[in-house]
Amino acid sequence: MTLSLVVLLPFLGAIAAPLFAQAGRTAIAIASSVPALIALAMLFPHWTTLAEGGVFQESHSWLPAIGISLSFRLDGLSLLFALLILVIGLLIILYARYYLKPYENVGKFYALLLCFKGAMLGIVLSSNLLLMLVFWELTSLVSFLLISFWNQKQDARRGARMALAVTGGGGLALLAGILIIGRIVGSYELDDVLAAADLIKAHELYPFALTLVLLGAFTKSAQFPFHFWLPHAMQAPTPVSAYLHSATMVKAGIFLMARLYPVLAGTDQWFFMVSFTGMVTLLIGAYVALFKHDLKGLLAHSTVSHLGLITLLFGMNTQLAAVAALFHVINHATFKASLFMAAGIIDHETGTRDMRRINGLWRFMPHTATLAMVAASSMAGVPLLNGFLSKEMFFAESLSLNLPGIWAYLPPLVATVAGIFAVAYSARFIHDVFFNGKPVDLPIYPPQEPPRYMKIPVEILVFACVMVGMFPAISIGPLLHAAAFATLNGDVPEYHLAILHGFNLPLLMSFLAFFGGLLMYSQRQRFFDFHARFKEIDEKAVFEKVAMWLEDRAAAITARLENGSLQRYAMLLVASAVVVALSPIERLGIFIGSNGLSPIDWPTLIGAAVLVLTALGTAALHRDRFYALVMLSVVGLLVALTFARFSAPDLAMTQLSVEVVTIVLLMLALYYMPSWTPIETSWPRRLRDLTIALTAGAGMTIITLAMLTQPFDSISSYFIANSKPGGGGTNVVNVILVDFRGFDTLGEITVLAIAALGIYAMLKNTALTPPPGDGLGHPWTRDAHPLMLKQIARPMLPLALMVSLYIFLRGHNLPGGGFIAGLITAVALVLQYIASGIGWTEDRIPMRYHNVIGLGLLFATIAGAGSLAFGYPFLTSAFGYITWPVVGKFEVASAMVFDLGVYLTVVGATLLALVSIGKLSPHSAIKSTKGGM
Amino acid sequence: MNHWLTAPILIPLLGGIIQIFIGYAPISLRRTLALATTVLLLASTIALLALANDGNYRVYAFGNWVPPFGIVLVLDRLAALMLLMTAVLAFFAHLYAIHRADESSRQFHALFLFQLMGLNIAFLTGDLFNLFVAFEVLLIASYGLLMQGSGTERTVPSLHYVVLNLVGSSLFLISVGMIYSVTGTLNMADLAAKVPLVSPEDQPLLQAGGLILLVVFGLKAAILPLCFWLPRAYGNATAPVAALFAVMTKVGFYAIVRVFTLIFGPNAGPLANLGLDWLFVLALATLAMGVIGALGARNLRTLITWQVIISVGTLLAAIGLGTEEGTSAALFYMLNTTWIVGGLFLVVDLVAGQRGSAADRIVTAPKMHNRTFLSVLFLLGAVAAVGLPPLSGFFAKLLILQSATPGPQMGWLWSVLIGGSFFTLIAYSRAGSIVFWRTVEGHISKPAPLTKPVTVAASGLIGMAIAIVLLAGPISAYVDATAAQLFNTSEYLNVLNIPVVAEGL
Amino acid sequence: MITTALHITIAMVTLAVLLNVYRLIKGPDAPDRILALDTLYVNAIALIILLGIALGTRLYMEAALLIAVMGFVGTVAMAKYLKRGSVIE
Amino acid sequence: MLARIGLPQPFLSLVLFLVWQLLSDGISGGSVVMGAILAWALPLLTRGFWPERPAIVKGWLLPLYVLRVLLDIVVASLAVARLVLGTRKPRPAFISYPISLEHPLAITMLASTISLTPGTVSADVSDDQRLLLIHALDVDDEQEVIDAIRQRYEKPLQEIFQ
Amino acid sequence: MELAYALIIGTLTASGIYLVLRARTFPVVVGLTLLSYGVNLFLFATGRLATGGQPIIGSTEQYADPLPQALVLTAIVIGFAMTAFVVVLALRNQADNEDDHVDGRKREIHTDIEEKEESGR
Amino acid sequence: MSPIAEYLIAGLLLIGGAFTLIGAIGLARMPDFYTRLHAPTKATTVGVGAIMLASISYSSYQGAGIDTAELLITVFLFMTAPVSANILAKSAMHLGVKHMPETRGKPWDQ
Ligand code: NA
Ligand code: NA
Repeated sequence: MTLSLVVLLPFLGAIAAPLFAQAGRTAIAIASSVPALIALAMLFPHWTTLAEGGVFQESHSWLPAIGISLSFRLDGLSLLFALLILVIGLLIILYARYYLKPYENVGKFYALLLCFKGAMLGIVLSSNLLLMLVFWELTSLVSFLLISFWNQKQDARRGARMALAVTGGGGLALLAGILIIGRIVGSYELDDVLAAADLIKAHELYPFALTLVLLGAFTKSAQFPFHFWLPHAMQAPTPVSAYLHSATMVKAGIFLMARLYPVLAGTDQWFFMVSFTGMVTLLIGAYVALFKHDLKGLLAHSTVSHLGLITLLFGMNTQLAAVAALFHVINHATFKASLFMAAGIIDHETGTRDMRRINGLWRFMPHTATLAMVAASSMAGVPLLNGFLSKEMFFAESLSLNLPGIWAYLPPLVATVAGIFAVAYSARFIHDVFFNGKPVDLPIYPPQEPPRYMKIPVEILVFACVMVGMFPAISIGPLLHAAAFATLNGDVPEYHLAILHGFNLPLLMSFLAFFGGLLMYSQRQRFFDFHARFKEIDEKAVFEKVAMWLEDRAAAITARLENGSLQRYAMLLVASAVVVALSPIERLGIFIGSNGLSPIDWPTLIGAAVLVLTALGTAALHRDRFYALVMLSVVGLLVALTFARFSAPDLAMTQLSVEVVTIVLLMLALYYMPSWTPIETSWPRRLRDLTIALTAGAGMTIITLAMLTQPFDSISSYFIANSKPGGGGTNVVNVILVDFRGFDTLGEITVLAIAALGIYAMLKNTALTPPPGDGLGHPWTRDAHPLMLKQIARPMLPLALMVSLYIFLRGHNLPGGGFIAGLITAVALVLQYIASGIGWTEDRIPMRYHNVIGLGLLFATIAGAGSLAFGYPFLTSAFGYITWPVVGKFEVASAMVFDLGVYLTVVGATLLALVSIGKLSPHSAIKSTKGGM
Repeated sequence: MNHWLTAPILIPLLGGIIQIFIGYAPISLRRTLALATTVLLLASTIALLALANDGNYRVYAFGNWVPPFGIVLVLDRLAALMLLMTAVLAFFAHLYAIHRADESSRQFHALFLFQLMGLNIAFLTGDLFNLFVAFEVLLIASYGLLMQGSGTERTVPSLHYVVLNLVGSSLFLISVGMIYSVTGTLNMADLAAKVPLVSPEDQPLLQAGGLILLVVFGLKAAILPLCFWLPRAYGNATAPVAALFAVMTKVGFYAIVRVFTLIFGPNAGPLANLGLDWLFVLALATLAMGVIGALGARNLRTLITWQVIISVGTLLAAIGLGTEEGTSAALFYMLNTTWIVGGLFLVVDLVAGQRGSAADRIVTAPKMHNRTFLSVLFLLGAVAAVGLPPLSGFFAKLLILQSATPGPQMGWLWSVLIGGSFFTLIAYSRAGSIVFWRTVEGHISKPAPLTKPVTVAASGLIGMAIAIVLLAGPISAYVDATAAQLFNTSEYLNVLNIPVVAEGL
Repeated sequence: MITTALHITIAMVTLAVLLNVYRLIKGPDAPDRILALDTLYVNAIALIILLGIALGTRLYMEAALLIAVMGFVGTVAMAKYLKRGSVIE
Repeated sequence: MLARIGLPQPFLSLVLFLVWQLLSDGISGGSVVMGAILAWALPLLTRGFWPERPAIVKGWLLPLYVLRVLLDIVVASLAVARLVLGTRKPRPAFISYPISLEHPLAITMLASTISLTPGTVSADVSDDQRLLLIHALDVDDEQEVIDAIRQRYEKPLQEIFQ
Repeated sequence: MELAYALIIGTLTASGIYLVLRARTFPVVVGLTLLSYGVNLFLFATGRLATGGQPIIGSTEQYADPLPQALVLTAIVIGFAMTAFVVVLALRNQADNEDDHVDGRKREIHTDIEEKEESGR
Repeated sequence: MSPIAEYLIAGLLLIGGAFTLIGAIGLARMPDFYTRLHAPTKATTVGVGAIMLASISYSSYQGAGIDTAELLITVFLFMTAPVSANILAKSAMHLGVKHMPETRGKPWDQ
């Protein structure tokens, strides 16, 4: 419980802290300190056990399916990092209290800071690799928000985005690496992974796992070539920089290398990848730091360099080097945090960070200057300060690397050169800021010492630098030992922490570095001139450019593919279907099944020929739209005849009615459209379309031929056998529609109803101007309703209603039914509209079509639900026979009510759709007062 | 027979019918009744999920006809999951709609409810042709919903959507015809029983039918190269409609899972795992396309529409692995992505309402009034969508990554999925930081107010990212059981043996 | 004998259909095409009746009735379109 | 009078009753009852579509007229057949026929009759319903056609429609 | 018989698809109609071809497969609803873009004209 | 079935077929739209009428009782054919469809 609480507390604090924002900066700072104080209090009792190499574990199961558990582990290594996080975190909170302006969003600041702290603690305390990754990515996210705290500044936004891209992206690589390790080990628990170290290193996936994990570590720790994000993250408020870039965020990558050191290190691959990367980073960071005029920029690049140093140490693959690395982690955290804070104070008090303007501050703020100079000296590796000790160890290790031949000189050489640069930039930090003449044009003049309490964190840290530097064994010895013990899995080498190890080669290197650095600084102008010859690369601008380029490329590719052309999309769809069906059809070939072909009679043949001819004609002559419609009508008629020819009277009737309504519909639309279709597609494109169309047609022909000649057996015999006894009707098709598959029909009429409603809604506020004539120079005529048509149309209505009823009633037993009856009624009414106009007709129709549709659906649903009352499923039909005097015996079936629903829906939907279009016409200005709509 | 199985269909149907009748009633009445319907639906789907969780198949035979002759509904874990997911999404989308979106036409609520009816039929039906009908119901309603709202910009995308789906419907019928012409049946269980026994001469027909069916479902799911209609169609729909449509591609996904595990699944004899190898490759390509689209997006809405395509690619890639683990992971991911994408559509709409003429374009604009609230919602949604910890998307992606077994497939899946996450991360961070942070002084004078319904709706859906994490254990157990049930197809065949009601009350 | 007469009649009507199609394609004006279509409808009625006689069933009678109704409405709508543009106004 | 008991269009009702018998499978008790119900209900239902008073006065004369027309159709069809199959060119004419009928339905019936009887087609009715445009297929003398129509068809119609 | 029938379906499919791939709404709608005719005939034929086998109990000895007939009936109705919708959508397109191009080309065409006018001046 | 009935039915069928064909020939052969308009409106109507009669006789001789749906169809055709002709002629006049130069009189303006 303890460990999970340590991790949880900062998050709880993050929720609570903003509540104190109203009470002022002091209140919220105090509130924000509580989690860390509690955590320290909780960890302290375990110190003795941990110092002896003990380990605390705590585990709660979470998602076993994923392999993720809430496992935490406290050992020397995690303790070391946890202390850095907590202690420096506390100092930062205190520091930020004075750094932030009262009008700034302190609630958000402290909440984010606490979130970040929690995430960092999560990383170092997790004992499950996936859980660690969760916190790892969380630090990326929160740092994104922290870096962009001043998000009105473009540089802050860009710096934050870049940091997120690099570290978040690295986290994704780490995820893959962890997944591979998990797959090799079969568990993500750290204990299991540590125990399986040999297995992992021997596994064929080890190179992948190593590379991916290192990608994660290097990006987070700003190793070359991913180092560029770090200096730009300096856009953050200084407390953030001080925290993230000294003790926490960037150290997460180092922590990862330490944590997995027993598992991944010790191989040649590790050696080359890690040490080489560290070496390059060390040099580049040190070199660039010297030339930065921005105070924080100098510190940032120096951070990069020191991170490279630590990485190089880990890469050396020796236990002593690893100890040195851990030692430097501590030392760097202390002197760098204090330097950042000092830089923040200077920034705060002068209003600038440009070292070309900041000069001679010694006279204005001697106290701060003293602190900064001590910390900078530690950074330079001056004896009696902690930086010197770990640097000595580093020099020693660089000498002890047994590289073959001339390569053996490389590590010490690199170390010395880097040392020279480090001394030079440290010297610059001291001399250029606190001495070097008078300030130039400071925004705030004269600078003053900061508030008393703002300096306390710096004092504490500088005090730590001195203490460790002078009494290393007492001050830091046990903690370092515990950390080394945990990192090396108990295999700690002999080492001594002392101020001096005598006059040896490493000391010589230190002297070389020290005086070389001072010399270099004194000759700085030459170096600056030399450096000025190279164009400085602004990584942020490059990154931004690359991102923009990517986005532009992506947009261009998208625009090319998603070009808004229906022709393209439809072609892709049809072509896809053709392509997938190609191979089975090819396998099929022209296949005549075992039933063989049956003979054809002449009328059918001629009918087929006419059908083929008119279908092709419709396509070939489609540019003359009216002509195409006439052709289409013939096709529709012949399709109906085909249904009749092959024993489907119901289908023939349905097809006929639907076809006429469709033609009317198309003509209603054609009124508002051009009569001719222009040729717009180039001939190769038309050829392509033709090829696709013909291929599809050929495919369908082959498939149909094979299908029709193959024997087959279906479930239909059941329908034929049960239609009359079970469904009460002799028209099997109708019984299927209203009974066996009544649910399909319910869906079908719903579709019809929705279509009509949608059409109505779509046309509600549409204004369309029809062309004045038919496109061939004929203006439309005046008289809309010729006499003969009007006179003949009227008696047709009652007649058609009667026929509808007839068709409806017989549908259950003979061809017909609600759908066809509905269409007849609808067509009869449409005829009234055509013959006499909308206004005239609607005044005579008693009901809104919406309600007719609603009634239709309601009837169908109620008919279906009736059976529920009797314990039968929805749509179970019931029927019986009634005998009345005179009338005789007749059938009553619940399916009839269902069919009535179908009838009403069809009538309502068809008319609503057609009349909605008709009402677009400017001539229908005489709108009805009631009825219809 | 448990009549509750029909509830997810009959509730929206009756609610929709009522809406037809009361089209001219005061809008408050229409809203109340419509929302009540959706709430009722949500309740019924929760009940059904509880029911399905025992792992048994429940069958409802319409008209009391024994399968395979009548149409049956089959409730299993997968169906229940789809129902609940849809109902939750629908509830929030509907809640959002009653703010203002439903004022554009009197048919809005009817269309919305019929849309739900169609979706629910699709999830429940055990009949291939009835699946077609369900598709048509949900499509026609979606056509109507797409055209809701004022302005002319949505006409062309809708036209494309409709025409493509009409061609798709034709293809569906062709494939159903091919399958029926060989097997002589339409019931899915019956098909599963008959497909393995098909004679060699008939196999090409069946294979062609199955593959064309895959194209049809691929169109609904918006898989490459059939995905290009989606961004503009969704991008121009009103926000609640776009949010609801987050589930539309999942219908295609569902149909693929159902049909291509049950009928053309591992036990389909010579046609086993039909099209699976195609599916995997195309899914990864879809995913990549989605990422490219998201990266190139010039406004937030477009970004989210490409996120829909990314989701589709991810889902189908996991299905394309053809393993139980992959399917389970996909289902987990589906919950996350559906709700989050739906929520993001709503959030983006709220953002657009506060930025004046800049709307949702990724450009500098005046500062929003409710910037903090909206940016937090967007951040949460983006994190969940990209798949970063600690929100649901991360665990979903983790499951998918883990479900691959070492080999080239794993290499491809991991590279594309992880690489895709990286680039979407860039896209979201850039879009979000510009829209929320790159502001000019002053506010626009009349921002769209953040009323309670829209706030609750948007935060509710985005909040699912947290809810899923909190419930990750039970959810993961449920989807595991669902995948296991799916892959044990022989159990499904028992659907054919259920007795009908012998005697009524 | 009826069978022979039936076959001859079917042949004659089929031939009539072909002639209708000829006029439909030939045109030259839109009214010609509608006229051809109208005639085609009427001939289709004849064909359906003949089919019923040939098959010995009366199940297609309603289909024939429907062709008559639908053919008329179709013709009227088309002719009105040519003249007036808007079919329903 | 009939209108008061719900038969606004008695002639229509009669026709409907007969049509139902035609449609039904032979005449039976059921078909008579149903036919009666429909003959009563449908005209009521569609009452709005018949704003004018009943047009046909002497309905009993109608069958006679129909019979005459049928006969004419059969006889004259042969003439058209000859023309169609022969080689002689037709001699067509547009003829304006002055109508003396007043009721629109009567005019419609006359125009229909003209169209059904071979050799003539009613091409148009003038807006004031005074003139009928007839296209004749093969005529020597337009006046002859006009007189024939007047005698054979318009006179009887005038009687029916008084 | 089967060959003729198969050719009918092939022709309808090919004509329909060719028209669906055109650039104007009207031919596309006509194409969809043709395509659905082809599809309906195909679906109908899955029950194989029968002469004089109307599935009306008692009317004949051998019944044609009634199930595809019922399916086609449903398909026809749904197809009708869809056609109606797409026709109206085409009208909306015409109204909104003053053009019946499937991609709603109004603006492009207008700017073309404007550009020409400007260069003419 | 009695031979007379057979002759009658066969005769009706042949007459019907012949008139239908003649109507179609007229439609194909006649020189202008207005003359073509004559052929189908009557010849075809008569032809179909005859076939209907044949069908009625045939089915009643088959002993199925008198079923008269055909009569309804015929009546319907007779009612509608003139209207179709009328409205077609009107549209032709409106479009100024060419007529034979020999035609006396003039079509009306529409
Ligand atoms: Na300086
Ligand atoms: Na036009």
